[in-house]
Amino acid sequence: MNENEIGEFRSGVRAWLQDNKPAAPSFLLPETFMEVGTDQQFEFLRRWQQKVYEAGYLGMSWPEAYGGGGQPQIMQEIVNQEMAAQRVPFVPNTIGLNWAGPLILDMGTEADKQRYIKNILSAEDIWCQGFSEPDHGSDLGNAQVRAVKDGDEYVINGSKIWTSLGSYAKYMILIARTSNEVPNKYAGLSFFLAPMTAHGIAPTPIKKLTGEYGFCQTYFTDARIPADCMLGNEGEGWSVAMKTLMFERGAVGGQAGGLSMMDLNINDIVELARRATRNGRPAIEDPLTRDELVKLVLEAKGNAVMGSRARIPALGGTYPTAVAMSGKLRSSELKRKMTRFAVSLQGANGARYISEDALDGGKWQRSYLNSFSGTIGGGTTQIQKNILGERVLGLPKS
Amino acid sequence: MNENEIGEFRSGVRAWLQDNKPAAPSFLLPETFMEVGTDQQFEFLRRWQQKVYEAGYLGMSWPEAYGGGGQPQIMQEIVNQEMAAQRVPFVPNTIGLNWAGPLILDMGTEADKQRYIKNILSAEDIWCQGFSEPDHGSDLGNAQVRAVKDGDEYVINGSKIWTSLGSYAKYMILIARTSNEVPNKYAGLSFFLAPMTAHGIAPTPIKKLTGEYGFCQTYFTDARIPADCMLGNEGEGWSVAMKTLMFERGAVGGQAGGLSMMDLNINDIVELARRATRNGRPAIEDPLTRDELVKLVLEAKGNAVMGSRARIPALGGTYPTAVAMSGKLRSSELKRKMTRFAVSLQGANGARYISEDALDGGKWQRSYLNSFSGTIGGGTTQIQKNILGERVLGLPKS
Amino acid sequence: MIRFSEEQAMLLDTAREFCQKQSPIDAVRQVIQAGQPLDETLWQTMVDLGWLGVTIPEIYGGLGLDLADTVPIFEAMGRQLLATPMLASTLAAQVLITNGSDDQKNQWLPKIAAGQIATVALTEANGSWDPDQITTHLNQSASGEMTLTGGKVFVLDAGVANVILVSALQGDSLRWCLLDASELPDGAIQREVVIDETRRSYSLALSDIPIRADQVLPGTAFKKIELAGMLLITAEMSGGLDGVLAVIVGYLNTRKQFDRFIGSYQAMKHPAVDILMGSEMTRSYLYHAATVWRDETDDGIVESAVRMAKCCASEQFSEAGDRGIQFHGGFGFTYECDAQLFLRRALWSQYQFGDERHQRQKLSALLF
Amino acid sequence: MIRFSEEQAMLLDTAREFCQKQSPIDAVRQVIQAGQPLDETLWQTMVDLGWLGVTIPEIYGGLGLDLADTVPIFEAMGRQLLATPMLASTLAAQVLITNGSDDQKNQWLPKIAAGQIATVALTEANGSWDPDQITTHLNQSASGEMTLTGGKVFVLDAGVANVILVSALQGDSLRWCLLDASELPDGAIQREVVIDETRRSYSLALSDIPIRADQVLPGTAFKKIELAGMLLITAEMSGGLDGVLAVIVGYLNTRKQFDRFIGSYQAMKHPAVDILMGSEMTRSYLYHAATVWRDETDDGIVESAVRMAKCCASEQFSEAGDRGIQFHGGFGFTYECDAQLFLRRALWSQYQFGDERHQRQKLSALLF
Repeated sequence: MNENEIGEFRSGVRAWLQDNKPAAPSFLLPETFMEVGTDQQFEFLRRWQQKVYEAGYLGMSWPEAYGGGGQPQIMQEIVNQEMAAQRVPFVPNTIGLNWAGPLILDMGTEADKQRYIKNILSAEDIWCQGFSEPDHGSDLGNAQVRAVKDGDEYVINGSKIWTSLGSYAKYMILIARTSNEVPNKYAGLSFFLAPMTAHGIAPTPIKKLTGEYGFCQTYFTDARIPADCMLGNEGEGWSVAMKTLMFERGAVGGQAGGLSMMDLNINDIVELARRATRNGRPAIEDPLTRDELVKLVLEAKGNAVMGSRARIPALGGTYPTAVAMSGKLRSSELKRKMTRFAVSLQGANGARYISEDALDGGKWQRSYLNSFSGTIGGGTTQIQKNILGERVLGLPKS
Repeated sequence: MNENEIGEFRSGVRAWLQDNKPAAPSFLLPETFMEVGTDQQFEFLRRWQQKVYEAGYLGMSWPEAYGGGGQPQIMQEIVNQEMAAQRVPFVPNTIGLNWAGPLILDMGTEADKQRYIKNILSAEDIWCQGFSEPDHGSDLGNAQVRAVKDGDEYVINGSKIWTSLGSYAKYMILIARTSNEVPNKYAGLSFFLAPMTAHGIAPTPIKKLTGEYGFCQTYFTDARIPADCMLGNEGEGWSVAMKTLMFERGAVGGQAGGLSMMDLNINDIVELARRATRNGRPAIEDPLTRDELVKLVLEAKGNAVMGSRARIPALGGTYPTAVAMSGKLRSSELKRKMTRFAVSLQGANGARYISEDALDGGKWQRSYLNSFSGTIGGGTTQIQKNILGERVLGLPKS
Repeated sequence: MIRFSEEQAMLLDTAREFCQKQSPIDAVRQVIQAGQPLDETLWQTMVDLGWLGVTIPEIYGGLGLDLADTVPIFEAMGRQLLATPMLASTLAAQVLITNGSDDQKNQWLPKIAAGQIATVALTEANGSWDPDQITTHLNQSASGEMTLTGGKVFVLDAGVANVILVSALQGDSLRWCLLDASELPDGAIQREVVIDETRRSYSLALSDIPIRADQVLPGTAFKKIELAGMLLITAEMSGGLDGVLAVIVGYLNTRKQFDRFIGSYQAMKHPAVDILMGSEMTRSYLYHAATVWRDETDDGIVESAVRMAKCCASEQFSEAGDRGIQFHGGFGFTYECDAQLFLRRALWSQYQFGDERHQRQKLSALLF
Repeated sequence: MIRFSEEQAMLLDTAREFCQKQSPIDAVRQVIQAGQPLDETLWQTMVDLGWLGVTIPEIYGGLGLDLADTVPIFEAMGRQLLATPMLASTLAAQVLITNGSDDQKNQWLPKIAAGQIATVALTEANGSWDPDQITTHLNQSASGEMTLTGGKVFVLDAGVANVILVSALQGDSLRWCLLDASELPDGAIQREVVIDETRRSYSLALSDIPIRADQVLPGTAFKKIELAGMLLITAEMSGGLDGVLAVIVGYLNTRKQFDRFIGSYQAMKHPAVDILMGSEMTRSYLYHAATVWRDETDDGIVESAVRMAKCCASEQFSEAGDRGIQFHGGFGFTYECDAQLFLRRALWSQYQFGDERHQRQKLSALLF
């Protein structure tokens, strides 16, 4: 596409979004797919995804044969940019669009592609992820859910935790242990595209500290799934999962596009500081609040410039992996600080919670409580610091 | 003494101090006996101690027979209070006055008392302390300096570190290992009143990060000291040392009195904030500096009220030892923060160092660097936190 | 200097025992789930203990002690997350004691001591409780009839209160208006959603409410009431800090990771010590403020002491709650983890009568 | 956005190699002990490398690059604690380049590129360098003769400088006065004691110094020079942070306590990671500021970027130096421990052109 075509396309997208962006509902929307806690929220977001897909703005670079757009990737990127700029809601089938879909397109059979891809895009089939387990946190290699082959089925037992959208999902990407008779724990794992409808699979919602639901613990009790649900061969589960994680990080590309969360950036906080009042006066006029705001801007801007510098190999410095490996730590801690500060900007009204009376419906209080999913999930901040100390600075293990 | 007598005595002390307090010298005085780094500083302080002693204001409650005043302890306390209030210099023979002296009075022989006590008071004989060793930090029980009996002498080998006033001292209170053939490491230790004049004892000044001297490493090379220097019996060194440490903490009483350091309190910092300028304007007028000052006042005041509450058993709470056991941690970290902040109050002039051009002669910069002796010596802040976590909160060992 | 009276020591022991028994953490969760505006049985027990009358003069049926003497009770309640109308009633009684006429005292103080519920309405929708930011006005018509118009938020336990003391401006002068709850129009009192689920908080819509002269009190004690609120909430927070620390220490001593108790890791142990220090300091500031409240006549010194305590408590309790969630890992992210109860309590308390930044700003002017 | 030119990349490599070779830590200590105002051999080598002419236009014998292109050189020097008059000369050259007349440039820039030492005198005894706080005045007598009176402090390398550019007020207008050092009276220049022992800092007493018209420059570039100073000192600090982190990591990996390397304790490991993050952020802000300096025309954006970098560096470097001492335990308290060299450097740098509080205050006005 040339500059003109791009510009024209962008204008079209922008106009469509302006016309079709859904009005803010009467209830508070979740900010990520992990936070979808009510049918009302889910249906709202599913309808939005359908609408976006029907307009041709999702899976634009995926093959037409399976329901994609067959267009250049850059068009999807433009759509994503415009969606972010206009802060439209996210599309909820995140696991399908960003993890399962790219994986199936990459290594699924023709039948898999025919069966799954279009319905991922249209949000007809919601997908969830079964990686973490209650007793092993994020230690994926140590997964203990068992899958025992019995004829042309696998029998699954055990439980997975933090299954987002578990109650709505039709399929799960599942890591399970198919063998213990192998040289190392990784070789015993296999990867499945498991139907959640199978008898014996029970996703049970977990109530979060926010008071909402949004995750499940999924119990498997002699659940039987067809053997051809397996993706890759038996024992290849670890490497398939690693590929999935690469898709998650966007390192490989191939995602269907669309937003997967409502971005929170420092400008939102600055803007909030102008709107919110502390003891009756605009928060931003209080010198000490202002200074806290400056500190947060410095941290946010600092993260941004770190990302920018990391893209210049000549400026790698003594610890060239430091920036990339600390990204999750820095962004999750910043989010916790920003949302916590956002509550403080409201003075006495900071004590409110999700309700009409609260500023922005109580979004900030909820965001602060939800922010711990970032500082805890995927390896806590404390574990991240161990990893950085050991793998980047070369310090001995704790 | 009745109220009137006390009042009269206090007035007399106050008047004497006003008349006799030495004028500030042209050089910067040290703030504790551990910081005495030059002959000039030492002589100035020794003369001050002599003067105080000759006026009858030191060792007031020690027996007259050995050079003390034979007076009630309360008189010494009044003197100490007035000295602190008028911020007169400290008396440098701290180890003699607060550790060795009380110990000798408590368990020394008549000959010991005759020989040592008066000269401790008059600063004729300076004392130092030989507890810490280079490789064992403050782990006193693990002391490795050897004392082997040979006739009526002990032969000492090894080295001690952080010997304050080592180059000026005539005597050292010394912990050394007299036996390895004992059931536990503590039983192998003995306690000596060692003459520093013995051949083979070489105190070597250590240059501190401040650029000054003020500590020695003391080397013992086949140094022979008379066997009757031992205080207590062979193998009782640990318990004698523990008694010494109790004197240090003032738990037992019996110290000769006088100041052992120039106290730094938060009011000094507030006062400095009024005098010092940042970029040409009084530091205290800058809102952010003011707020930092408020934070420090809160921490200092918080330490004070903690001490006050700890004296009320009914308010002990869930962790009744927490306040007492954290005193060193809190006060040393506060001192580090206060002195560091004091430097920042001076803006560009914060970059100066000991010299006439610097505010207060560069005292604050030097104090900040010296403050690490508190956060490192006697168990670092990090070790203190381990101890508090394990002994107060009951957490498992690290 | 901290002084601790025998009355306080006695109250501390009784209150600790009572609250531990009445409000184990399961009971707190049950209370939240039940959603009742008042646990009447519990309330009657507290009334029977005489707690509602501690600060009420003896001639009105109370014990005639100082407000500072109730600090141990509030601390014990805070330790167990026990939220009852005692905070509201005690503050309202203070208003009557300091600004009420003899008639008003006669009419209400004995009832409050006997368990009728009273509350104060200070904060306005913009989050301010400062007299110079108030938009609730006591208006007088040409014929001399008075009406009260405006609105209040964060009125504790208004849903079960018999009497509500509302701060309002009459011209430039601050007044308290004493409203009999039964005379308010339907719908004037609405439950609010606050982050601390143990609290019963209400908004109050005031539209031309007729006010008789005998319902008006001078507002001269306003600052004293503001400080009293800070003192009592700080007492609750001090207890809460002790409570959340117990939750944290309990977890660090039982949960294992990589075959070690997580409390053995310095990344947990040292912050736990920091929380301990924060808790010890808060408690010390609290009893210092209580001492000064009772013994000191210089208003500036009292204000400083109370603000320091509120400042310290706000910062330390909210930080302890935050760390409490984090240190529980995945479990900390669930509603089931008790740390969230304390974090929510901490956040509510932090923003009542000003958080640590607010207090530091005020202290800056008071200190130098 | 950060852009990094090939010139910068080349300079970075050369400078790192040069500084590592010229200034191992032992050499730094020798320089301190020797107390010489200048290491002439080293200086000549740097001149030969062309470093003094990097920013000087080609027509005056330099390379004509942007000031931002010298950032890698200053970073490399900071890494090795190499203090030479290059900072002073580079800043002085900037004054001449931006405010000098053709004659003044012709006279001095080629000499500076060739190694004659120049410096700037900005700060006054009260610690201010702000034009509105300056008390050094350029006075004009009735007969039109001009004299300069006042005093400056923290004038780097004045003891070996050939030319000194002094900021002064003529009436209300800011000027630079160009002083030939050889024409100053004896004793006008006095060495100062500063906490960073690698620095050669001087005071300048100015009492009725006669000034010719051709010694006066307009002071319009003052803010640009202030920011240039911040940028170059930030570059040194960024290098210094890398240096002190290396000292810390080295110790944590070799020192044992209770039979474990102390780096295995989270109380050491996690703060070391914090220092790493501070170092990475400082370096990123530095090159961001350098990019903006070169590419951006909006003065406000340039000022923000430079102040952010100086703010971050001041806070992180001084904290890293402080922790560096602490983590060395008893050894950290000795002069022998290299951490003190970095802490002293950090303190000096922190207070030049404003510490983090100063910068945050300025940024507050720039950002919102």
